[in-house]
Amino acid sequence: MAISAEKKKEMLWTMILSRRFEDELMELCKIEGKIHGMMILATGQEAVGSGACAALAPEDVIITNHRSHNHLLAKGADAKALMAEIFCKATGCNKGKSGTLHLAVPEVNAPCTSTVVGAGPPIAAGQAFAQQYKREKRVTLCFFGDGAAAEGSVHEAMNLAGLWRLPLIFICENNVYAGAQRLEEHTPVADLVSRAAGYAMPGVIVDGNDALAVYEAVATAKKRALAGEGPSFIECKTYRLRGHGEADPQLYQPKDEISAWQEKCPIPRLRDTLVSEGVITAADFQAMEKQAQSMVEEAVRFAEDSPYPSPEEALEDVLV
Amino acid sequence: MAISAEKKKEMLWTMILSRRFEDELMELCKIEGKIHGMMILATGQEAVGSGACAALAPEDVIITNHRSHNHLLAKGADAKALMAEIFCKATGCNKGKSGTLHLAVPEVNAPCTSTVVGAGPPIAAGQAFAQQYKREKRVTLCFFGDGAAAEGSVHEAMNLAGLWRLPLIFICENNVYAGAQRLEEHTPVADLVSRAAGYAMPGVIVDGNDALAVYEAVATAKKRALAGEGPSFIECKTYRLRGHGEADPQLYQPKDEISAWQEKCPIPRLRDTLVSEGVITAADFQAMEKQAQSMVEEAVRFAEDSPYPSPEEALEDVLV
Amino acid sequence: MQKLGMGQAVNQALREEMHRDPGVFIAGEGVGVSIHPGPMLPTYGLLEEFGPKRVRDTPVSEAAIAGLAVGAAEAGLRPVVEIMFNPFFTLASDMIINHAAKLRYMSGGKSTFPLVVRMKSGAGFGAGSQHSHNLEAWVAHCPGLKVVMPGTAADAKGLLKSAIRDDNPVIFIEHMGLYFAPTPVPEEEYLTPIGPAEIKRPGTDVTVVTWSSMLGVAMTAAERLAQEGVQVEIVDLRTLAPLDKKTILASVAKTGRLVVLHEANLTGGFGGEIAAVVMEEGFSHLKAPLRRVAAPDIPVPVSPPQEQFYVPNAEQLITAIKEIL
Amino acid sequence: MQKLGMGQAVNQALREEMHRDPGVFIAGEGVGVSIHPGPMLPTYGLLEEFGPKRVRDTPVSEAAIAGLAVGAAEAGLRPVVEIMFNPFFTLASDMIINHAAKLRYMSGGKSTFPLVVRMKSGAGFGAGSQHSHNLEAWVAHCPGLKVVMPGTAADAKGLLKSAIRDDNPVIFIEHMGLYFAPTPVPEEEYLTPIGPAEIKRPGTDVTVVTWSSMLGVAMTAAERLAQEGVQVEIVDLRTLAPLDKKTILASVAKTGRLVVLHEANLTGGFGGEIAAVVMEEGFSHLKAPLRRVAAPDIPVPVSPPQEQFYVPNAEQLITAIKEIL
Ligand SMILES: Cc1ncc(C[n+]2csc(CCOP(=O)(O)OP(=O)(O)O)c2C)c(N)n1
Ligand SMILES: Cc1ncc(C[n+]2csc(CCOP(=O)(O)OP(=O)(O)O)c2C)c(N)n1
Ligand SMILES: [Mg+2]
Ligand SMILES: [Mg+2]
Repeated sequence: MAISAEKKKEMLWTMILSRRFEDELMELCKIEGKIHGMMILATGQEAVGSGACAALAPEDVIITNHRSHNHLLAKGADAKALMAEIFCKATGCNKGKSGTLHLAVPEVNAPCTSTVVGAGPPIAAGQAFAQQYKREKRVTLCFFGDGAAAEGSVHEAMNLAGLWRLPLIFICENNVYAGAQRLEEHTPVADLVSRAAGYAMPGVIVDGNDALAVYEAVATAKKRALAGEGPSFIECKTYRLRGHGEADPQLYQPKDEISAWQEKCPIPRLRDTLVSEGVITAADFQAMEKQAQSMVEEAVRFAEDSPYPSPEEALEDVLV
Repeated sequence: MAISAEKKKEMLWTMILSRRFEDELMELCKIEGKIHGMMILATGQEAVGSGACAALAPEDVIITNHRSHNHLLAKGADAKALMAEIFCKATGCNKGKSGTLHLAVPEVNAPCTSTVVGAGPPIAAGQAFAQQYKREKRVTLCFFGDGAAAEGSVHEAMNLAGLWRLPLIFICENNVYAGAQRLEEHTPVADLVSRAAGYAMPGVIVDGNDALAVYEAVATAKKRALAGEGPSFIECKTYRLRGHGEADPQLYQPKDEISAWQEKCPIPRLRDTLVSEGVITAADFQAMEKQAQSMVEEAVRFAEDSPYPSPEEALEDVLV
Repeated sequence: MQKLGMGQAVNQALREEMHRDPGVFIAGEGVGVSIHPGPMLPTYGLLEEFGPKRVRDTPVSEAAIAGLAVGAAEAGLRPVVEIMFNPFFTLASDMIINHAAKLRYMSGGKSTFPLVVRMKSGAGFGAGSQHSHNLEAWVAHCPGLKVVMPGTAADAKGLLKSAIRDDNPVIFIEHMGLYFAPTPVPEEEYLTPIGPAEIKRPGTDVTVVTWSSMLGVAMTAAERLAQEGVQVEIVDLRTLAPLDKKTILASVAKTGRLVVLHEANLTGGFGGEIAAVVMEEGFSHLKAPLRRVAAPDIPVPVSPPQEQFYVPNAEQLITAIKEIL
Repeated sequence: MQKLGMGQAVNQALREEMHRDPGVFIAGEGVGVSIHPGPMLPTYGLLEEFGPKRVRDTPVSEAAIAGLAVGAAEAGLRPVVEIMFNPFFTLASDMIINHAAKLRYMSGGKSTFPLVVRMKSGAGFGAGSQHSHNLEAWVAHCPGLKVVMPGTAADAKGLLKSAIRDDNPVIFIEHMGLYFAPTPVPEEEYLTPIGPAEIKRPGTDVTVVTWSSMLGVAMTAAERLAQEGVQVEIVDLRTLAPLDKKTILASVAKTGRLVVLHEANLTGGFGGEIAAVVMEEGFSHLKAPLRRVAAPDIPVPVSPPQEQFYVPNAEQLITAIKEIL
C-alpha cells in the first residue's frame, strides 16, 4: 500500500505532538495542585493512535478509553481545549466536567471516552450501527487495551458487530500490561487476535510501534468495512513505557524490558524511515518538535490563564 | 475409548427417564392451574445431559441452566423431589422456592441452577476454583446454550478458567435456537467452538444426539482437567424438538427441520446401538420404559399429594 | 374509546413513533420473531410492518443491547431497546448508569442520548426472583435518567411516545400484569408529559401515592373504603424521575395522611423517597404516621401461595389506611 | 492504641482472618501486584505473606470475579473479592443481586454463600463519576445481602472480620477518603457485630443519622454546634442492612429531630429509608421536619471546585440542623 508523504508526515507530527503534550503533563503532575486526578499517558504507544487515525477520514468516528490523549490529538482535537479540560478549566472542551479521563470531542468525531474498561466496544457498535442504518460512508474505530479484552462487554460487541457486519474496527492496543498485571497474568493466550475467529472477523497482528504498519492495517479494515464486509480486529503489539498512571512506580515492570522497548520507540523509528525515504529532513523533524513545543506551551498557558468553572455550574448539563 | 455396558445402560436409562418425566410435564401443563410458571423442556436433547453426566463421578459438580431437568435427572436427582418442586410443593427439593426453573440439588452436586442466561459459567469457575484450591480430585461441568454464548459473562469465565487451568468443562448445548432466534441470527459463526482457541483451551464438536460421543468427549475433558491441564470446550450439536417453553407454538421452526431431527432422536438411536451391541435386548428397553413410567407416575402422585408451603414460610431462607 | 391492554398500548406508541420518525428503531431479544407471538404483546407485528432494519432481534447480550442504544443515540438515532425482564437490567446497568446517564454530563452538554430502555417487570407469573424483581429504585437514584412506570394502558401509550421524543435517556418500566387487562385508550394521537403525577381518584381523608400496577390495587381499596365513608386520594406518580413533588405535597396538605404503596421490596424502595419529601416539605400538614405497603424483604418466591403473599394487596392497603385514620 | 488508616485496618482484618481460616482467599484486580504499592492500602503485603494461591490477581472481569466468589463460597471457601470502585459494581451486579443474594433462598435454604465483596467508594479524587458514584442504596434494597459501610478504621477492622465469618453475602464498602487519616484501632483481637448502629456522639437536641465518611463531617459539625450550645446526637449506622431501627428510633425519641446525612445523591438515597422508618415508627416523637443533607442530583463532577461542591460538608449540615431547631 502506497502511503502518501503527507499522511506519513501527519503521523509523525501527531506522534511528536502527543509525546510533547504528555511529557509536559507528566511534569505538571509533579507540581502540587496543578492537575487533579490520575494522569494516564500513552508514552511509547503513539504509533497506534497516530497510525490508526491517519487512516481515517474526519467523518469517521473513534471511541477511546482512559489512555486517550494520543488518540484524540491524532484525530485532530484542539490541544488548547484538551489541555484546558485536563486542567479542569471552564474553557476546556467539556467545561471542566470531564478532566483528563473522559474527554469528549464530538467536533472531531470522538464523541466520548469511557474509563470503564471494556465499555467502548458496545458503544462503538452503536455508532457503527447508526452509520450502517443511515447508509453513511463512514466507519467507527474503537481503541481498547489488552486488559479490556477480558471484559465480557468486548465480546458481546464483537459478536454483534460480526453478526450485523457493522463498519467497525476493533483496535486492541496490547501494551503488555493491564494495570500491574502482565498479559500472561490476565489471559492464557499470547495473541488476543485469536479471539477474532470466534466472531467471524479477520484478525491481524501488527507491530504497534510501527505507525506505517498500523496505518496499513486500519486502511485495509476500513476498506472492508465500507464494502459492507463487516468488522476487523487489529492487535497492535506495543509497550507502556511509563507506569499505568503518573503515580505508579513501575516496580513490576522489569527495567531491561523497559529499556529494550525504549530502543523501539516509535517516534525516532518513523523519523528515521521518513528521513531515509527523503520524505522529511532532519531539520524538518526539529522544526516539528519545536512547533509541538510551542503549541503545548501555548496550550498550557491558555489552560493556566483560564478560570475554573463555578461550583454551581456543576448543576448544569445533567439533562437536556 | 471403551465404555462399560453399565455406563451405556445408565445413559439410556436417564434419557428414557427424563423424556418420560418431561412428556408428563407437558401433559400436566395443559391442565389449568397444575403447574405454575414457564415449562422449559429438553425434549430431543437428552443425549447431552445423559452422556455428560454419565462421564462424571458423583462428587463432580454440574452447573445447569433453565433447561435443567435432563441434566439433573442424569446427575442422579430424585425424581419425586424434583417433581414436587416443579409443582411448587413443600416437599420439593427446595421447599417450593425454586419451582421448575431454579432447581438446586446440592445432594447430587448440582448446587444451583440459574435462569439468567450465561450466568452459569462464572459460578462454575468458582466451583472449579474451590476444587483446585482444596486439591480435590473432582471437576465441574457447566451446561450452557448457544444463545448463552453471546453473554459476556461466558467469555469472562472462559478466560479465567483458561488462565488458571481450572478443572472445568464447558458444554455448549447448541440446539440451533436461542428463544426464537436461530443460530445464524444471533452469531456470525457456525461453530461456537471457534471461541475456545481464544482462551487456550481445546474445543471439540460432538454429535449432541449421540450420547456415547458426548460421554467420550466429557471423559477426555475430565481426564485433562484432573491432570491439571485446565478447561475444555465441548460443543454438542443438537436440536430443540419442542418450543422454547410449553406455550411456544414454534412458528419460526421449519416443520421439516423438526421432523428431520425427530428422525435423529437420541433415544431410539442409543437403544438400537445397545441392542445391536448386545448390551440390552428390546425387552430390556421396554422394561426401562415401564420403570420410567411408574417412577414418573409415583413422582406425580407424590407431588400432587403434597401440600403447598405456607405463605409465611416465604419469609424464611433469605439469610442464614 | 378503544380498550387496550398495556402491551397493545405500547405497541401503538411504538408503531406511531416509528411511522413519524425514521430514526426510531427497536432492538432486543425477540422483539421481532418471538416465542410468544401474541397480539397482546408490545412488539407484536412490528417486524412485519417495519422490516428487519428497524426491528432488530439481537443476540442474548444485554450489555451490547444497551451499548447499541448509547452509541446509536449519540449518533443521532432514537433507539428503543428492550431488556426483557427487570432483573436483567443488572447486565445492562453499566451501560445505562455509567454511560447513558453520565456521558452527556461529562461532555459538558455537548452530546445527547435520546434513548429509551423498555423493561418488563412484576411478580405474579411463577417465574421466580431472577425474572421478577422490581428495581425502579436503582434507576430513580441515578441522575441523568428519567424513569417512567405507567399504571394504565392510556398512560403507557402517551408516556412512551413522550419518552421516544425526549432527548434524554428514559427508563420505561412496564408491568406484565397490565398487558392483558384492556382499559380505555383515546383513539386520537396524544402525548402524556413525562413528569406530572396524576390524581387518579380525588379524596379528602388520606393520600395514597403509588405507581405501576399497584394503581389497580389502590383503586380497589379506595372503592371499598368509600363504602365505609373513607375518601382516599390516589396519586399515581407515573414518572418517578423527575418526581412530581408538588402534586404529592398538595395532596398531603389536603388529607394530612400518607400511605405509599409499591410492589418492590419495602426496605430501600422508592417509597422512602416519597416519605422523605413529605417529611421535609409537608411536615406541618401531617396528622398521622406514615404507612408503607410494599413487598416483604424477600426475593420473589415461586410457589403460588407464597408469590401471592409477596405481592401487596388491597386488604393490606386498607389495613394500613385504617391504622392511621 | 495503634493509629491506622482505614486501608491499614482492612489490611489487618484480612491478614488476621487469612491466618485464622485457610478457606479465606482474596481476589480482584491488582489485589496482589498493584500499581499503587502503598502500605496504606488494603491489600498491601498480602501476596508476599500468603502467596499467589490465596491472593489472586484477576483479569479485568468484574462478572467473573463476582461469579468466582459465588461459586467458591457455595463450595465451602470464604472468598473476599474486590470490585475496585463502586460504579463497577454494575458489572458484577447480576452475580451479586441475582445470584449471591437469591440462590440460597431458591435452594430452600440448602446452600450458603459466605462471601464478602469489598468496594472502594467516595468522591474527592478527581476521578469523575465513572469512578466515584455511591450506590449503597442499590445493595441495601436487595434482600439476601448484608451491607456494611464503616466510618472509622476501628469499625472497618472489626466489621470486616465479622463479615468474613458471616455465612451470608456481605457487601463491604470502604470510603477512600478514610484510607489516609490514622485513627485509633485496638491492638487486641476484636469483632464488631454486623447490625448494631453506634452512637458516636451523644446529644439531646437533634439526631444526625449518617454512615461512612460522612461521620467525620457530622462530628465536625457537632463540635462546632456544641460551642453554640446545641447538642447533636450522632448515630453512625455502620451497617445499612440489616438496619438498626431501634437505635435510630430511640435517638429520635430523645431528640425529636432528625437530619440524615449521606454522600450519595439525594434523590432515592438510603436517607429516604431512614426518613420512612422514623415517620412510621417514631412519628409521635417528631417535633420538626426532616432535613436530608446529601450530594446534589448530579454525577460526580471532576473539576475541583465542582467536586468540592458535590460532597456534603459541615456547613450544610449546620445550616440544616439550625433550620429545624
Ligand atoms: C470496569 C473497570 N474495571 C477496572 C478498572 C480499573 N482500571 C483502569 S485501567 C485498568 C487496566 C486496563 O488495562 P488495558 O485494557 O490493557 O489498558 P491500558 O491501561 O494498558 O492502556 C484497570 C483495571 C476500570 N477503569 N474499569
Ligand atoms: C440474561 C438473560 N437474558 C434473557 C433471558 C431470557 N431467555 C431465557 S432462555 C433464552 C434463550 C437462551 O438460549 P440458549 O442459551 O441457546 O438456551 P436454550 O433455551 O436453547 O436451551 C433467553 C433469551 C434470560 N433468561 N436471561
Ligand atoms: Mg494494557
Ligand atoms: Mg439454544
